[in-house]
Amino acid sequence: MDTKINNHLADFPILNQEVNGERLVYLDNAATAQKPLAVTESLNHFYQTDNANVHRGVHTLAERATEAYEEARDKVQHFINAAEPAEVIFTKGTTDGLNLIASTYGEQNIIAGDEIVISITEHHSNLIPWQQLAIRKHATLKYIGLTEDGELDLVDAAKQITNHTKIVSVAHASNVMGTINPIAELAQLAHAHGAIMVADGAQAVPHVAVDVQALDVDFYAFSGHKMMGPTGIGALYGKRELLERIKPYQFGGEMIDFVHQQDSTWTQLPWKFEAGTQNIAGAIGLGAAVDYLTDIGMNQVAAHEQSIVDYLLPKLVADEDLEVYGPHDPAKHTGVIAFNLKGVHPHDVATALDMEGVAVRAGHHCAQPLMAYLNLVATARASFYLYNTQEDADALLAALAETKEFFNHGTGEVK
Amino acid sequence: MDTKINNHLADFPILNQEVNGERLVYLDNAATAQKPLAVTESLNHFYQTDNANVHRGVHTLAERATEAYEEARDKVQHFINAAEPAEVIFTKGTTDGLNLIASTYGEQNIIAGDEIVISITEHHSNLIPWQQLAIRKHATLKYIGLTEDGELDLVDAAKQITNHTKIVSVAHASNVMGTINPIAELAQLAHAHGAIMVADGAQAVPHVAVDVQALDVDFYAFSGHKMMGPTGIGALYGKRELLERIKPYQFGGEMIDFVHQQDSTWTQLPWKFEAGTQNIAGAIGLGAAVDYLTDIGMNQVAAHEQSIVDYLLPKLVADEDLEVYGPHDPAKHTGVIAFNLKGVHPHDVATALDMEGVAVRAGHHCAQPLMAYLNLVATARASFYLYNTQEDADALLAALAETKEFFNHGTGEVK
Amino acid sequence: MGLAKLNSLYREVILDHSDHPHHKCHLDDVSKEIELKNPTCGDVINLEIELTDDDVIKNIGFTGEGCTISQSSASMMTDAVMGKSKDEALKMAKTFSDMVIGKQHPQADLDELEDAAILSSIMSFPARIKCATLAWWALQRALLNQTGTGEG
Amino acid sequence: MGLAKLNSLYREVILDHSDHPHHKCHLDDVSKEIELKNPTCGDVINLEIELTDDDVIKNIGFTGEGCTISQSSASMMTDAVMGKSKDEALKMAKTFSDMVIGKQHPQADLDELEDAAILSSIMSFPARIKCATLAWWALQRALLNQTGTGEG
Ligand SMILES: Cc1ncc(COP(=O)(O)O)c(C=O)c1O
Ligand SMILES: Cc1ncc(COP(=O)(O)O)c(C=O)c1O
Repeated sequence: MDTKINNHLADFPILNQEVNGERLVYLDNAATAQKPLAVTESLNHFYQTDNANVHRGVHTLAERATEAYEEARDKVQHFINAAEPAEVIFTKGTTDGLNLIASTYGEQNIIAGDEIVISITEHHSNLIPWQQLAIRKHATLKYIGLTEDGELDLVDAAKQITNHTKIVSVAHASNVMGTINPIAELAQLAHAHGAIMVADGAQAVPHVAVDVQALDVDFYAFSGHKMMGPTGIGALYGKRELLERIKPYQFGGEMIDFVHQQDSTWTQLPWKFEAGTQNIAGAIGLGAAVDYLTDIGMNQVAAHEQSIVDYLLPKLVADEDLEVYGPHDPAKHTGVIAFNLKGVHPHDVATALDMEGVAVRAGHHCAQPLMAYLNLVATARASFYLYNTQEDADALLAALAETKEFFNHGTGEVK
Repeated sequence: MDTKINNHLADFPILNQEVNGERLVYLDNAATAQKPLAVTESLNHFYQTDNANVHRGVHTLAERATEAYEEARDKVQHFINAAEPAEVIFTKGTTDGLNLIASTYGEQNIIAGDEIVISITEHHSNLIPWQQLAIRKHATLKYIGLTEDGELDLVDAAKQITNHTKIVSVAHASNVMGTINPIAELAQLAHAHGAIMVADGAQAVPHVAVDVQALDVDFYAFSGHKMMGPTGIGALYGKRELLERIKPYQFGGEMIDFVHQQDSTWTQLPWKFEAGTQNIAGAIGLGAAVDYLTDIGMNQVAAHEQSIVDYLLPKLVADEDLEVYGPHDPAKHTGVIAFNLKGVHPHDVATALDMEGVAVRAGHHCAQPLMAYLNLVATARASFYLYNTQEDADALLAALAETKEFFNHGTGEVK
Repeated sequence: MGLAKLNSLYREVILDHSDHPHHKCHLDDVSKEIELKNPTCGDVINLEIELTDDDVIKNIGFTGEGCTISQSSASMMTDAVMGKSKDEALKMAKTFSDMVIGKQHPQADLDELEDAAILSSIMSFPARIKCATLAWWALQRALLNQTGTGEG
Repeated sequence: MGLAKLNSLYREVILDHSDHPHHKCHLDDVSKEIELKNPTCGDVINLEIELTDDDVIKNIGFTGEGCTISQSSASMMTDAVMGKSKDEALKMAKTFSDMVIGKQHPQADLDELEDAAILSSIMSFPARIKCATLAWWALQRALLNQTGTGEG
């Protein structure tokens, strides 16, 4: 474990608590991340010194709030290397961003007979918007499958993506399989067939350096709360040329130029897509999270998580009582590890681990079609972030051993 | 001024600052309200002790977060007297809520030839969603006009609302005219003609006791940030029977029961309308704001604001250099006061007041059709809340006098 | 050691029911039948009920898969309602639903639930309450001729 | 007294231009014309330009309404660009846009702007920058044959 990262533990007071009498070991980061003091302090600072509504105000607080809000946009722009701030739209989160694209670009461009291609690993948020769009438009929703290894099957992708394909939308990182998907290759495939490439970056932006221009994606959505920002904020990247062409998603204050009784005109990017009062403090908090991550360095963050995976994954894979999903090669695996303890339902596993202070998730992880594809009902999932340590991995291993003991070999009172 | 309210000033550290060397007098509450410490502390508490994603989690933090989130919903339910928590949907704000209704109920129910009736005072957020819906559906958007006094004209309303009318949507309180609209009467009119009644509560919920069942509205939208809650959170009330009937607005995690590759089913209310990770901390902060307001009592809040209006409005009306919009009778006027200083552009007025520490808004207040109707380009607007005092009103009067002096009678160097 | 606390939830009788569930079978004569899924965790229960002419539960069986809690709850439920009238069974379902969220009931009502009463311990594990209620929900909906929905 | 600070923005020359704007008129011969609105505040400017055959601004006039800053800026702009070539005028518009957001320019460029250079004081009033730039935007868009949009 590198000391630089461990020095950051003090920034997360929430981790310094006991649950059920045990040290909290928070391994549910794929669901949401904890927030460093820098983020909560940025919220406090905003609310206690600058709070005002943005853009239309002439007074000092409004000017300060506007500046802070637009500065947050610039930070996000640089973090994902968008060409300009106007290509960054603040949203409520990944789900909001993906729905925005499906309801605007999708609604305007998909016609009967068109194909939309996603992967079988998609989170419901990058699945149902396309599925419902396909139903509305009598288009076809197609799925890219997986290799034996649990990785996205590029050979299948090349089959599924055809000249009828208008939209390809795939997660940059899977929230179940622990894989990073080859978005740049998919984008090339999509573009070669005249389709646009959308990426769901919910599980990628918090953990690896993302460069939307290098990936050559047309749209890219992600959430603030998974990257240590506040809840209720996220961002949607879109290429200017596409954003210019699509119609607004919501209508209201701030997104207009002129409103007449029977018609209106829309203002310029990015505000055309930001109707009504936005999550101003949330955006500023997201900016603080970006600063925090940038300060550490995304390569450092990724390396730290990799070091935990390198340590933990082989131990989990070696345990015959465990089924571990996704690639078994640590080099191909992110800090999201789905598994099952044979003979014990994942909900029981999660409850047992919680008794040991270890917080993991159990369920279908909003990926029911993937569960069906893998012939599973549910799995447990441990997911790591920069504040997790090797001790946390050890705590998981120890708690799993106890859980096995409890359910399989008796508790002193059963079986 | 009642001391109970003034005792609360200490809860708003932001007000204890100087801008441009003068005491900050924040009179831009119709744009957004300041947050008491109880609200920022509830955010800090959540992020530093309970932060987790809600609903699907088995572990302790997830349980605590879920409980806090749903408790916030209960608080909002009681605050507006909804029949049950399932009728309260968390949104990003008023604009989000109104767009939701227009895009679901509106999209499903409006057909060519139908009428949608709004008022000429509507904020763009309660105007453009209906206008664009009408354009899409070849329906007719009709406007209820004002009386001489600046109040909503109920006689005209009775003319505009006909048997072709399917939706009536009007602000409960105007963000320009300083009027409370007769929503219960309009709802009766609407229902008598088989239309539904939607109310935009953005300017009402923060300032007066609202009872959605007594008003008999079908939908009611409002924002957290204008009632001292965080940004990025709001609520939409809907009658269960209607909410059951309408399709989801966004698709993604949490709002489903079963997802298959080619189709999905939706979960029950209210979660059917809450796709993806919501603004969890925002909802909890809104709950804290509700507690804060409930603690003081909405009647007390309204009475306090009324006392300021009673004091200030006659003085403004009496000033021949000022044009004051909306009713001149203080009993009919809320704490939102739009005015112009004759011969000086409102932007210049706002800049001048800001130099005196007095924060007001200047512009069209997201109500361009109202401006056109009143034959105005823009106005200044002072808006009061529970932490404002008579001293603040005096500060506005003094700063206005100075502004007049500066622009009209020379500054020592001009004219 | 944290797991000791698990004993408060996973009592012997609960683990026993889940390891050796009672009435986990299909019936020959089925008057009421329902499939109910808990969308949160994917658990599914198929419930079959044979009623007499005067609406007494003559036989009951369940199939499906799920966690320890949902399996043992289904097992205990079938034990408890066997031979009860429809109205009695509905009342028991109500008692159970109330019990697990901490609402008070007369001891006599709880006694009716037999082994199932032990699941009152689920109260301390709010995230698991749905696992415990799935079978009782299925019973209620089947008896009232409602269809299966996601709500487990 | 806070208003004293207003003198840093509303200098004599600015108030003078807004009270007695120069070139606030319609032209007989119009080569380029544009109507531009600032949607934020509702200000509107109509700009008419008469160009010679070799693209020199022979005459220029504006009408419309707005705040002190936008009116005086328009007045000062028309003064400054009268008699300038199209390219010179476009360069001045660029200088002005840069100046008000604090970007450095050689003194010679600023001198070109004449009275308009005084509006560099607008930098301290970020919310008013749009008021100052509206006229220069209109000039630029008109000379480049762009249509009026909301961006003021
Ligand atoms: C009457 C009215 N309706 C709607 C809104 C829009 O609210 P929000 O910007 O919070 O969505 C506002 C606030 O500006 C308002 O005053
Ligand atoms: C891969 C993936 N996509 C989308 C989402 C949805 O993100 P949010 O709930 O923040 O909208 C998630 C988070 O659960 C995710 O893991």
